[in-house]
Amino acid sequence: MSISVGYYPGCSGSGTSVEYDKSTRAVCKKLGIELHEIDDWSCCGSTPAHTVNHTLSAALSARNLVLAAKQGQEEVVTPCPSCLANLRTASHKIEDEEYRPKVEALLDESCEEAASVASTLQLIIERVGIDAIKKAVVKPLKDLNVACYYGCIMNRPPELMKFDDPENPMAMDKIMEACGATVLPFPLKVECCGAAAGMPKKNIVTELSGRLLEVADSLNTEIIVTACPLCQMNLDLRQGQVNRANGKSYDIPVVYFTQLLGLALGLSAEEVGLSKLVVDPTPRLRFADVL
Amino acid sequence: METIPLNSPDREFIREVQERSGQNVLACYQCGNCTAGCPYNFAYDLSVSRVMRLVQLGQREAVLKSHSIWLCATCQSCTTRCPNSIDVAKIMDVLRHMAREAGYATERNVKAFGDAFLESVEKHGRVYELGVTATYIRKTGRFWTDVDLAPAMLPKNKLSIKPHEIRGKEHVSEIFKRFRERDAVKENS
Amino acid sequence: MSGSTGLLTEGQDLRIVGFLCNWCSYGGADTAGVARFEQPTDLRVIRVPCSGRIDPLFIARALLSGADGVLVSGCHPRDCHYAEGNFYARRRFEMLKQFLSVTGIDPERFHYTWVSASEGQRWQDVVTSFTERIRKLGPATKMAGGTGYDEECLKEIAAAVSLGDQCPCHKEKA
Amino acid sequence: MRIGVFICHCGSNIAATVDCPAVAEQAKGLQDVVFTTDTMYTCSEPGQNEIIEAIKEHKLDGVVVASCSPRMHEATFRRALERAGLNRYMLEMANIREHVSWIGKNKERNTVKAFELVSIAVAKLRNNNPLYANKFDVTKRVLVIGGGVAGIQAALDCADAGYQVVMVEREQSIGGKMAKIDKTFPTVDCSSCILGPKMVDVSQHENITLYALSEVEKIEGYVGNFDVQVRKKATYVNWDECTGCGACMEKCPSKKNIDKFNEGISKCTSINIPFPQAIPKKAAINPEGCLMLQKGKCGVCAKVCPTKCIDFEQKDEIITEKVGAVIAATGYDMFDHSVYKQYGAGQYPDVITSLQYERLMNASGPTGGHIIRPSDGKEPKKVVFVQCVGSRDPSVGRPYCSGFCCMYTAKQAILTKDHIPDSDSYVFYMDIRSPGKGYDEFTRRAQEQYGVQYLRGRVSMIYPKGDRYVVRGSDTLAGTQVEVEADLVVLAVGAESAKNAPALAEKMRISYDNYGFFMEAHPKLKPVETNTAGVYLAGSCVGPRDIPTSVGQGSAAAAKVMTLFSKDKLESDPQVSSVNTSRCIGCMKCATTCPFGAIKEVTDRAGNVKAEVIETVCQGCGICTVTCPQGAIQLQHFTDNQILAEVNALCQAQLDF
Ligand SMILES: Cc1cc2nc3c(=O)[nH]c(=O)nc-3n(C[C@H](O)[C@H](O)[C@H](O)COP(=O)(O)OP(=O)(O)OC[C@H]3O[C@@H](n4cnc5c(N)ncnc54)[C@H](O)[C@@H]3O)c2cc1C
Ligand SMILES: Cc1cc2nc3c(=O)[nH]c(=O)nc-3n(C[C@H](O)[C@H](O)[C@H](O)COP(=O)(O)OP(=O)(O)OC[C@H]3O[C@@H](n4cnc5c(N)ncnc54)[C@H](O)[C@@H]3O)c2cc1C
Ligand code: SF4
Ligand code: SF4
Ligand code: SF4
Ligand code: SF4
Ligand code: SF4
Ligand code: SF4
Ligand code: SF4
Ligand code: SF4
Repeated sequence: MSISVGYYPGCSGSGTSVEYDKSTRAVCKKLGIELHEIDDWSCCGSTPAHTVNHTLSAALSARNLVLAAKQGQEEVVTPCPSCLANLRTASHKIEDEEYRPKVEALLDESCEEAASVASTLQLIIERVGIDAIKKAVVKPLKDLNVACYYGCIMNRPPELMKFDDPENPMAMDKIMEACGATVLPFPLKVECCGAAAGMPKKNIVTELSGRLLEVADSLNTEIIVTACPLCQMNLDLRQGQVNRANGKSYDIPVVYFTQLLGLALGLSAEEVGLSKLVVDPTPRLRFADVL
Repeated sequence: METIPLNSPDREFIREVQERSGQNVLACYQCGNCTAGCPYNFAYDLSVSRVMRLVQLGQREAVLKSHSIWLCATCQSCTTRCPNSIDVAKIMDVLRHMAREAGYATERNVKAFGDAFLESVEKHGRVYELGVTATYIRKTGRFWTDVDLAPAMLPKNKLSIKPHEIRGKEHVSEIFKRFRERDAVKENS
Repeated sequence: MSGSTGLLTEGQDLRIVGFLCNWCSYGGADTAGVARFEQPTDLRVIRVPCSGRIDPLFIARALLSGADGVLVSGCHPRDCHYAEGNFYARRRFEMLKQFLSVTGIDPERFHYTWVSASEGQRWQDVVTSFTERIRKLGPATKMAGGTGYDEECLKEIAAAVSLGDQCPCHKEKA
Repeated sequence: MRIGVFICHCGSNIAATVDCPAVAEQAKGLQDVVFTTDTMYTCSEPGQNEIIEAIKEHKLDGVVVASCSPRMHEATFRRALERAGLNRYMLEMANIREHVSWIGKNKERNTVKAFELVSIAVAKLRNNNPLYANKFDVTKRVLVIGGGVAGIQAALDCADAGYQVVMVEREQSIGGKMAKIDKTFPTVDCSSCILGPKMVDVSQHENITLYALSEVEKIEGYVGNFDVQVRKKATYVNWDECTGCGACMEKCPSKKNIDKFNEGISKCTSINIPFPQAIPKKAAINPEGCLMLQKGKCGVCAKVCPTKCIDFEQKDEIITEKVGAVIAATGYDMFDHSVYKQYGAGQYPDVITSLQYERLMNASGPTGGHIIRPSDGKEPKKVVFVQCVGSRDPSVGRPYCSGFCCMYTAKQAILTKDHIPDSDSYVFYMDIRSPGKGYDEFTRRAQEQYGVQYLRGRVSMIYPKGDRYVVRGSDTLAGTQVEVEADLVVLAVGAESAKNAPALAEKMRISYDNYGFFMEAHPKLKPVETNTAGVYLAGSCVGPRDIPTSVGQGSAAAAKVMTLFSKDKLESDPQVSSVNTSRCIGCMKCATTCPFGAIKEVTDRAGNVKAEVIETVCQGCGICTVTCPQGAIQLQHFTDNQILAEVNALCQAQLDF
């Protein structure tokens, strides 16, 4: 089986979430997915763009979808839910005959040919499939209690994302199960972590991420599994800040699903960028005999 | 508390919100579900269902100067759970656009962060995180509140020191330029 | 003029025929009357028990006999007094629309809709806008010789349309 | 033909904007019209007498009245014709009030229009024929479908009036939801104390035949003469012999069956009597759980049964019954709340439905009336009620209000305090809907006397935290978000139409709404009648109804049946279709389109297939008439010729130039 798609890493992939990018590429390779990075891609505009103007946001995102199409890719995947939301919205808007000209006016080129977009998570679960993953696992994540945290926009709004259940998504749960992990019923799967409020409004992050850590801890979660660079950063990088603000001392590693999946598929710690994480997961992984 | 005068509700405001968001705000029956699920509610001055109500009542000023519309993170909780399938998050977004256009910036830092981010994109084609931070500090006069993160981040090479310039950065910056021109036209007309 | 009456001295009403089901739309028209919702005077109503009783032949015949427009109204889907008469009606009317142009009649002269007994306001809107539409189209051009249509051809069309229920394309939709 | 035309002034209602004398004058020129006049109030006594006298004096054999809507006075004038010795169907009306004088101010145009309406009426009348009603016998037995409180009431009333009743209940026992609930609002009296005796009456009434665990398979025929097929499902127990002793239940080794009567909060044996007060109190085997029926080994019940009534070979049985009327009282079902994933409904053990909570509170329920948490058996101290779950929520396809959940929630909150005095209750509501007698006082009492904390807002999510549940909602009156940590959450799940209600409606040939609830003939004036003669409705099969309304409707439906049965013969409406056998080619297309199954296939003497209309079943819609390729089947009083005559009268004028 060989799957070939365009790839949009997103800005954080070369910054705060290098390990997500790295592990995503490694896992895809392992699963027979060819990722073709869109040449000269630009920022999707992220949250700031759509909070300023929807057409501007659509144009910034659409540039990449048009580029991808020019480079012969009909479909683009991205690991980042925030990029996904922007690219999806743009793709939706340029399908609308009435809206498209507005985007084209900003972009100064035609958007008629544009790639469609999905998340790498969706690609893996729908096109590779759980059975294939199960077969490919060489190092099962036995005795590892994980909580899967999807973040607020991976599946919402459902009309736009059209993927998994908006209230109780299961894609990562299923992948982790296929990898042999014990998946805890994490009730706050889609609650917001504080997202981009980190810099301007730190108290929001410490409050919201604090709740997530508290509930994860109450379930005796050993590792939190995420699919979103912002979630990961808020929970991992800022875990100390969150702890200080809430008077707690949680010490829960927060990893990307591609990192754990990669390990289960036999990739090395180095290949999935484990060392980039702030809360070190290696003791637990060693204990569980994964490393 | 102030008395809201209902003799002359700002119908133009209601119409504009409806048109720009594509949502029927009159469908809101004030169940409060959006407020109930809003993770940012604790930081809001107006709960999101009250924002909806004030829009229904045509209270432009009260809505556009609220802090809530800046703090909303578009997490989609309200949209996903509204019994009347109103895209509330989109309405919040549209209100923020209208607030910007009308010159409100009740949450200066949020606005500054957004602006810094977009400036960076405009300049380099991609976000340059350190650059955003620097601009943000310059705009707000606030020293990086996240200095405590540096010891964790720097050794892991997570913040790149150099911006990622793309070849097509002109193309990107032109998008911004055209956007501003188009906007200027709109303001004049 | 109106040769038959001689009562009207100035201006001419258009000739718009309405077929209304007894239970819903006729009641709706009554409700509009009771509420004194003013309407153009061009429409004359023929009462039938159910929109399912309206043979496309009646409509074709009216239009070919010089009616400027035909307005049909029944109970809202699912609201039919006879359970499903309006579903039959809808299929037949859709078929009829396709056939009308074959006979040289502008299908715009025919309109069907649903109005319930309580919807007086809606009835007023329906009558007003349909009359407007016919006014724009103008009076129908009279068929040559008064009965310039082939009665046989008409029957064939009507039969095909009435049997819409058995026609395969409708089975699919059902 | 000799036709008389009467133009009504209706005081000034018509005359103000229609020149009535001119219309009358002009009508003289219409074919067959021999007499015309205009009168002040045609429907008044002198007005009617004028018609009668004119009929006699001018030997009229048809009358056109141009006045108000026929929906208003057609019956009046038909009676007047009959008094003058004419057939009532020799009347036509022109609606020159609602359709002319009241909607246009231009007198000239109105006058033309009024005249044209008169000429249409005359054209039709020239094609009218006298029609005569047939008389037919009535079978004075009634079928009641559904044995909830509404059906029980209807059955008892009919039976007490001396009529035979056949009751068909889908479940093993009658009683419906009311048998499951604990106490009833607003009086908080014990549900089974007031329902129990009625259920016993049903079982003991000599006029009532009860088929439980049965469903209606087929209904054919028409008012006064329905043929009904009932499927009696196999119970594997010979009910004639079973004494309800329960010995079998004690010994049955298969104990893991979902207890439907207890809404799944407990388990039961494969052979089971659902509850002690069940009517009929007979055991039945659930074939899915029974070891004997599944694996061929066990048979313990057969061994212990003192009356030897177990019969593993039993099969479904079809029974036919003849009845003259049908009362549908199939009630409602509960909305499937598991679509609310954000409430963890169906996932978290201590987030339960209101009906499950009734079973928990009920002294004869699985916990003996002790309110405990399903997860750990502990007594909850904080109970949160969430209203409008699956009601008033367009996003889950349930925009309507379920009507009784506000009230039962208040009741449950009050009872919670009674059961657990040191508990706190919270109710999340959108509005409190309590319009019945003493109802609002009741919900106020919950708040004022019992201290139930009412919070106005919906709940967005429920999630477990430790061994409690965080309920995050809003209080829109306080204007913000609120959170309660609960031990138990009760969802006031809305009502939806009974399972398969649409299929049953189709069997009865009645309409149902978008949600599967049955449709009344008129929502205000015929609330227990349907569009099909002889079929009546009672209780919450029409829409969510509380017990008092359901009972009231049960009696109302019974009264309608008694009215029907008070006559020995019924008169059919002659405005039905009839087949011209010489034209009919027997294609039976008419029969396939008739929504009422009113057309049957017959063979004539020469052996040719022909259609025949069962006059009593035909409702007079005319769908068949349009379908028939031969024009062979014609709806009387609305034949092709009659309607075409109207069309021609209207259009011919123009062609005359
Ligand atoms: C939790 C809860 C608490 C309530 N508390 C109160 C209260 O305190 N006071 C009050 O006034 N109301 C209360 N109600 C409302 C009450 O349940 C209804 O008003 C009442 O049950 C309606 O009676 P019914 O006979 O119309 O329907 P049901 O009780 O639903 O009875 C219908 C019967 O028809 C049977 N049936 C269905 N389909 C078929 C079929 N196709 N063939 C044969 N049989 C069929 C069913 O099995 C059932 O036995 C409560 C409701 C709930 C959910
Ligand atoms: C403003 C308003 C608007 C409404 N709109 C609606 C609506 O849109 N839809 C709806 O469903 N309901 C509506 N209602 C409610 C509706 O009026 C009642 O449901 C309905 O009238 C009740 O009918 P009734 O026969 O029980 O009582 P009533 O209409 O009150 O009739 C009682 C009759 O008994 C007579 N009477 C009283 N005492 C005696 C006596 N001692 N001896 C002899 N005769 C006596 C009275 O004179 C009267 O004629 C409305 C009510 C109001 C006030
Ligand atoms: S959830 Fe929807 S209906 Fe409810 S208050 Fe919010 S916007 Fe209004
Ligand atoms: S989208 Fe905004 S308003 Fe809606 S729930 Fe999320 S943060 Fe609150
Ligand atoms: S018959 Fe009708 S129009 Fe004439 S007086 Fe009576 S109510 Fe009025
Ligand atoms: S089946 Fe036999 S043992 Fe069981 S209740 Fe009936 S009589 Fe008793
Ligand atoms: S035969 Fe079936 S019902 Fe009887 S005791 Fe055994 S398992 Fe129970
Ligand atoms: S009765 Fe009350 S709880 Fe039930 S749907 Fe209506 S408003 Fe909601
Ligand atoms: S459709 Fe006409 S021809 Fe055919 S069976 Fe019926 S009545 Fe006879
Ligand atoms: S008119 Fe025809 S279609 Fe209608 S009920 Fe009678 S027989 Fe059936």
